[in-house]
Amino acid sequence: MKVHEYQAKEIFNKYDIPTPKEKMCVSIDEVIAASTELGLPCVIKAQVHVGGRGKAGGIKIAKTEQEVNEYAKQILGMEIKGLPVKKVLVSQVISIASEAYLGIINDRTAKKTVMMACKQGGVEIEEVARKKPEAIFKVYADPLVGFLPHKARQIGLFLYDDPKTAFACAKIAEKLYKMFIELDSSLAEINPLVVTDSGELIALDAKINFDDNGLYRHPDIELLRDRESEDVNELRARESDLSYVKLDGNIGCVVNGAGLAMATMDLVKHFGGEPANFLDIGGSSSPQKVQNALEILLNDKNVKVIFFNIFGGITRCDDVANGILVAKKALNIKQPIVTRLTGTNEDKAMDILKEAGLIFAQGMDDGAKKAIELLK
Amino acid sequence: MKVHEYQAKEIFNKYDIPTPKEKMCVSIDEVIAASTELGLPCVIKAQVHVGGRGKAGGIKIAKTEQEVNEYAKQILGMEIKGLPVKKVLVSQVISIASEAYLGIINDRTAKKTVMMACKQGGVEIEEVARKKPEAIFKVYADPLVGFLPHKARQIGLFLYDDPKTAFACAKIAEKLYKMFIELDSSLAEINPLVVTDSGELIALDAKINFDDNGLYRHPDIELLRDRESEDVNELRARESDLSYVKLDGNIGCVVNGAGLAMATMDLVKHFGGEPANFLDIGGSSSPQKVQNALEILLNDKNVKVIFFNIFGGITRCDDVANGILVAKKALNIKQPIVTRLTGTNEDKAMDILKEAGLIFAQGMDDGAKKAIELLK
Amino acid sequence: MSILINKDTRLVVQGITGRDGSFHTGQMIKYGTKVVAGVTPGKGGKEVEGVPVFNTVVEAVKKTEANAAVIFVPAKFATGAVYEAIDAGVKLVVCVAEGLPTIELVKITAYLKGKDCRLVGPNSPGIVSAGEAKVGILPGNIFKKGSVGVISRSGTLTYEIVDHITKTGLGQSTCIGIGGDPIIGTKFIDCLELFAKDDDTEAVVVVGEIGGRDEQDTAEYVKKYFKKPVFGFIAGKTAPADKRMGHAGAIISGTSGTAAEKVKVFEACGIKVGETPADVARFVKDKLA
Amino acid sequence: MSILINKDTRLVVQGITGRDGSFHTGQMIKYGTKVVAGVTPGKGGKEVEGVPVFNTVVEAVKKTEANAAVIFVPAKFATGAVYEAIDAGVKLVVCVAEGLPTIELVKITAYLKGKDCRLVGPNSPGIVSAGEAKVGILPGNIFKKGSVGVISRSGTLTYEIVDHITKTGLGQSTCIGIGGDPIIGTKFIDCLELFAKDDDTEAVVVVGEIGGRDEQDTAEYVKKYFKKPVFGFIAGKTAPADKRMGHAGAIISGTSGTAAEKVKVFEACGIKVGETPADVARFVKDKLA
Repeated sequence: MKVHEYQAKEIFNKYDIPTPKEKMCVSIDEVIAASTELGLPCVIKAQVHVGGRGKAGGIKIAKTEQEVNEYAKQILGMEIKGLPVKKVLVSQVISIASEAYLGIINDRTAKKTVMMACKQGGVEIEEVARKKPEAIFKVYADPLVGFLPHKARQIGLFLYDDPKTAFACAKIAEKLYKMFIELDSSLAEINPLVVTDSGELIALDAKINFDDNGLYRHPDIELLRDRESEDVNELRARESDLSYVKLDGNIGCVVNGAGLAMATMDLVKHFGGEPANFLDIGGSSSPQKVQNALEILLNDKNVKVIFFNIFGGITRCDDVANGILVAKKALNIKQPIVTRLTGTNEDKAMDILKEAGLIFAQGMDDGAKKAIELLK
Repeated sequence: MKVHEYQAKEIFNKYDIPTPKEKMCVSIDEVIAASTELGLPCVIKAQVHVGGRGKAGGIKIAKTEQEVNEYAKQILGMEIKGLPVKKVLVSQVISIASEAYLGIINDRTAKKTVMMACKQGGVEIEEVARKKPEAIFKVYADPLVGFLPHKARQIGLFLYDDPKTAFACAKIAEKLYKMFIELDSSLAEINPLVVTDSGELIALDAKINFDDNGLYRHPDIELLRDRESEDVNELRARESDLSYVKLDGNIGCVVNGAGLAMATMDLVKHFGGEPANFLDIGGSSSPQKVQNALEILLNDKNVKVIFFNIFGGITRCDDVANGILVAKKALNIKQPIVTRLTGTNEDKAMDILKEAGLIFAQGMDDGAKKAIELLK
Repeated sequence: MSILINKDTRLVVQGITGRDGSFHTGQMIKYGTKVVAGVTPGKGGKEVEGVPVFNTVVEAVKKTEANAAVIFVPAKFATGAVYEAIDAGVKLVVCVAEGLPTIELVKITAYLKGKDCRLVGPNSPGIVSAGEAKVGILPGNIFKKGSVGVISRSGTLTYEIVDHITKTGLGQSTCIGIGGDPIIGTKFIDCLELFAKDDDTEAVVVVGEIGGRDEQDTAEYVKKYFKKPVFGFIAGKTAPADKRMGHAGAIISGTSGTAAEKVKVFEACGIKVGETPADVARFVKDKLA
Repeated sequence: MSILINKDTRLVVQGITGRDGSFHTGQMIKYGTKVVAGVTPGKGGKEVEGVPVFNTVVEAVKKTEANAAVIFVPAKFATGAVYEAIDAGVKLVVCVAEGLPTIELVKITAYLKGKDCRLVGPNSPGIVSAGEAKVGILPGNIFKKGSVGVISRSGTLTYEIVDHITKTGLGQSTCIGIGGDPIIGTKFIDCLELFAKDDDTEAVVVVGEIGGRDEQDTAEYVKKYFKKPVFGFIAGKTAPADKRMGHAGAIISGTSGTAAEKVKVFEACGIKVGETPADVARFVKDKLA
């Protein structure tokens, strides 16, 4: 789960990590008031859950009242990669002496929590990791003892020659780790971490993502979810215990299991079609779940054909078949449905569906091909 | 550091471990008011930092108002092992179906935190450990993962056959561990842990001691110290960074180092004398520290001879000598002083002391013997 | 032969009285697995599918000499169940349960260090040693005793590929669903090390997906150390960046972890990658025929 | 020969710029110890007694090949200093610092498991291998190269006994102050295991005190496994129950941990116990003469 920059900064502040003076605003009037309070020049930053907002014109420095007005109007209401900007963060301008990167994740390969530091700030860390890995200093934490002070000092001394700044940075690194662990974070990042002209360390930008599997322990974090800024169908899917990601094609895919769902999309593409989505209906699917899945799928007006690819294990094919029957009627589905149902209770499923006017496939290759054929 | 039962129970309650309804009282009037509120019969328990208060008459059950009055008067103001009772705990009477023991310490041998359970409650656990070790069920915690739920369940199932009670006990065991760790406890004990007639688990008595080395992390715990109920000299010693324990003899011992201080007491005894105290002036001793030590020592009116046994390492003998000189004058010390000073700067010390009218010893055997001789 | 589990595996099912636990206990017994005990705290003394239920895994192990555990408990209790199995001394823990916070896997990994115990999963569909035993939820009927080892981060995609292999006339030695979480107990390479020593396994199919760089590490390992033929499949070629595709581990961050990169490294290390599940089965068949 | 430290020990002093750290650095160098580095965060680049100071132990070890560390830092930072030394890869950490919370020792113990590193202390006066090297605060002048090993929970009491031994004309191989805390890194038995293999050590003196049951365990170990003569001293015969006698570990709880019981077990296991420090030295002299 992602939260906005302004929310991340509130969390960072709770952990005593310094950030610039800022105000989150939802209207032009609020932006003007904030800029008056914080003083000019000020920075206006779009709050959206996608990267690259700077390039998209979502970050502007306003030097005059007029510019404040102008940029606020521009940014509030713009769309970045399809997501409307409903909130902006107005921030004091910091005079920067140097910029660095400080971030923390759980390393999948080492199976440990790792803190990463880089002397360049504002970089895309994955990009650096790929092109110039030696520029990243990594320190692993041990879960028994946490992120020890001497490791934090090593981070600080890597980034800064001056011991005072280095140890101030070490304190921030310790707090960042504490926050990361206590909140079941999956990524916490200060990018850039800046030294101001007056020698203070400050998190100019702050990012924190949360491990979805850990959210049940943090109901307060769950409350931060900005439902308005999420794709409505992905939101509904999650609420129905489904996993859905929209794509740009026209063949709607309904699959049980994430790996098979991906493979199904790939197969559609392989045979020349365009998948409209990733949709995993999960393990033990009830007819109701199938119906919810179809409802979400059909909110995408691009979907011209529906392709069911079910390999029954825990999932019972007859449950899926019943779901299709009910949904087809209830939702008045006009699009052709190609079904490939194999595994647990596949015979029962065929009995249920034989009069339903569906197209049956033998195997997923056949199903994908038939779905593509129907579009011609 | 020890706290009173009523303080321990407040801490237990913070960790959601159930205790009986109780009131701490410092006067007879308060006891009467408390007994009215809690109902009769009620238990009146002396709050002192020594064991065996039951045997000493410090715990009484009052069945009538008259008895409340009578027992309150009796217990408030009595002395138990030399300590005056200034506080009592008035408690509702619990109808007990069964009693058990639950305790937790850091095991010195295993170097791990260990939870101990025993089906008999109200026992002296060290006594059971010695006489019937198989009656104690021990479960070790791992510091990486804490006291895991399944270990807590094992404890519960050892104590109780009924799963409901067993798992309620497991919850208490988990809380007890959490409290123990978070507060740097050195002993946390529920003795007895009782099942009431209505099937509830309740900590009838609660005890928690704290690791002195951990107190710096818990200023709130330090505030619980009942200075009134501590020996005034031990208290003053601690404040002067000295370590003092009063004994019943008449030879006052001033030593650097805990082991040597004990060995000095033992030696005095070995040669037929009676040590008046344990007193460790510690490593780097200043003249002031020596003076503080002598002040504390002389508050004990039994002290007839003073025996300095110093093996200088970090401790400089000349520092000690200067302290003796100043103190002798300032405190107008009449008692003879036997000094054995060896090690760092012993020659300088001898120069300082040669005119001071002290008795010099060659080695600690000689010193102890001379001190004893002076009493004859 | 086979790896990880066989006819002698003595299984304890944690969460045996739950809906999934009891159903799959029946399925595992049907496949021939020696399910010797079940555990649900508070349900000790009962029976499920003829299997005795205990309150603790320690007790179950003591009474039945179970040497492997499979976990079917809700996410909230799954971490605790893993530790309980480890502490009880079983040699293999298969965690079918999903939804464990990643940081708990960091801790479990540290806890396992130096202990003679292997964790498979979490979020694992289980393991099947064809004709010997099955632990978990994989459907038994698609397997056939044979010489192909299968390792997969996925569930149903594994069925698909296994099914294709079986339909070519080949069979499987052992198939392991290692789980789709970012941090898992047993990785591709761990399984390959075991397959290397298993005489019955003549070829291995590695079913990967987007996210992380396990496939890359695996490919390099295969190139350096693994002597038997390996075939690959990578799911998620059409997956967009920065979106979690169901599995917690299936997410492309930045430029790393894409299917394209994984396929490239597989091919560079001599692992032939199938475009479709059917392809993979055909490649194996061609090689072993 | 000797145990734990010798002429080749390359020592880093943590907290070298502090009052105690700098003073004892001088003393250790004077004794002949190879003090190769000091560490105080933020003081990197300075020198103390001619020894270069670094900001981190890792850096100190990298630059000077130090293989042992001694810790002179305030209690609040001592736990962190221990971990820093362990992580830097030294083989021996002598923690002279005192006041570490007991639970931190539980954690440190777990952390050391499986690592090639030994902790002595906390609250240790240090180690002297007579004529070779000294690490810590023991006064060097009382030692003489010889064949008696000394292990003690105490500080100054150790000096007293060592002094007596030296005055009999004998000398010491290595003397270890293991520290007076309830949980310590290296115990009597650990030292005995090393003395067993040290040809230069002909007899060992064990200086115990009230509290815990390490002396009892040690006595049983000596009886079963240790071939060289062992002599004992137990401090605290006159100590009252339930009172902490200075050392955090020196407290008699209930009936266990009394000096009387320890003396009894020592004697029962063939360890002759001196009534006075002078006695112990005499016993050793009589045996080795």
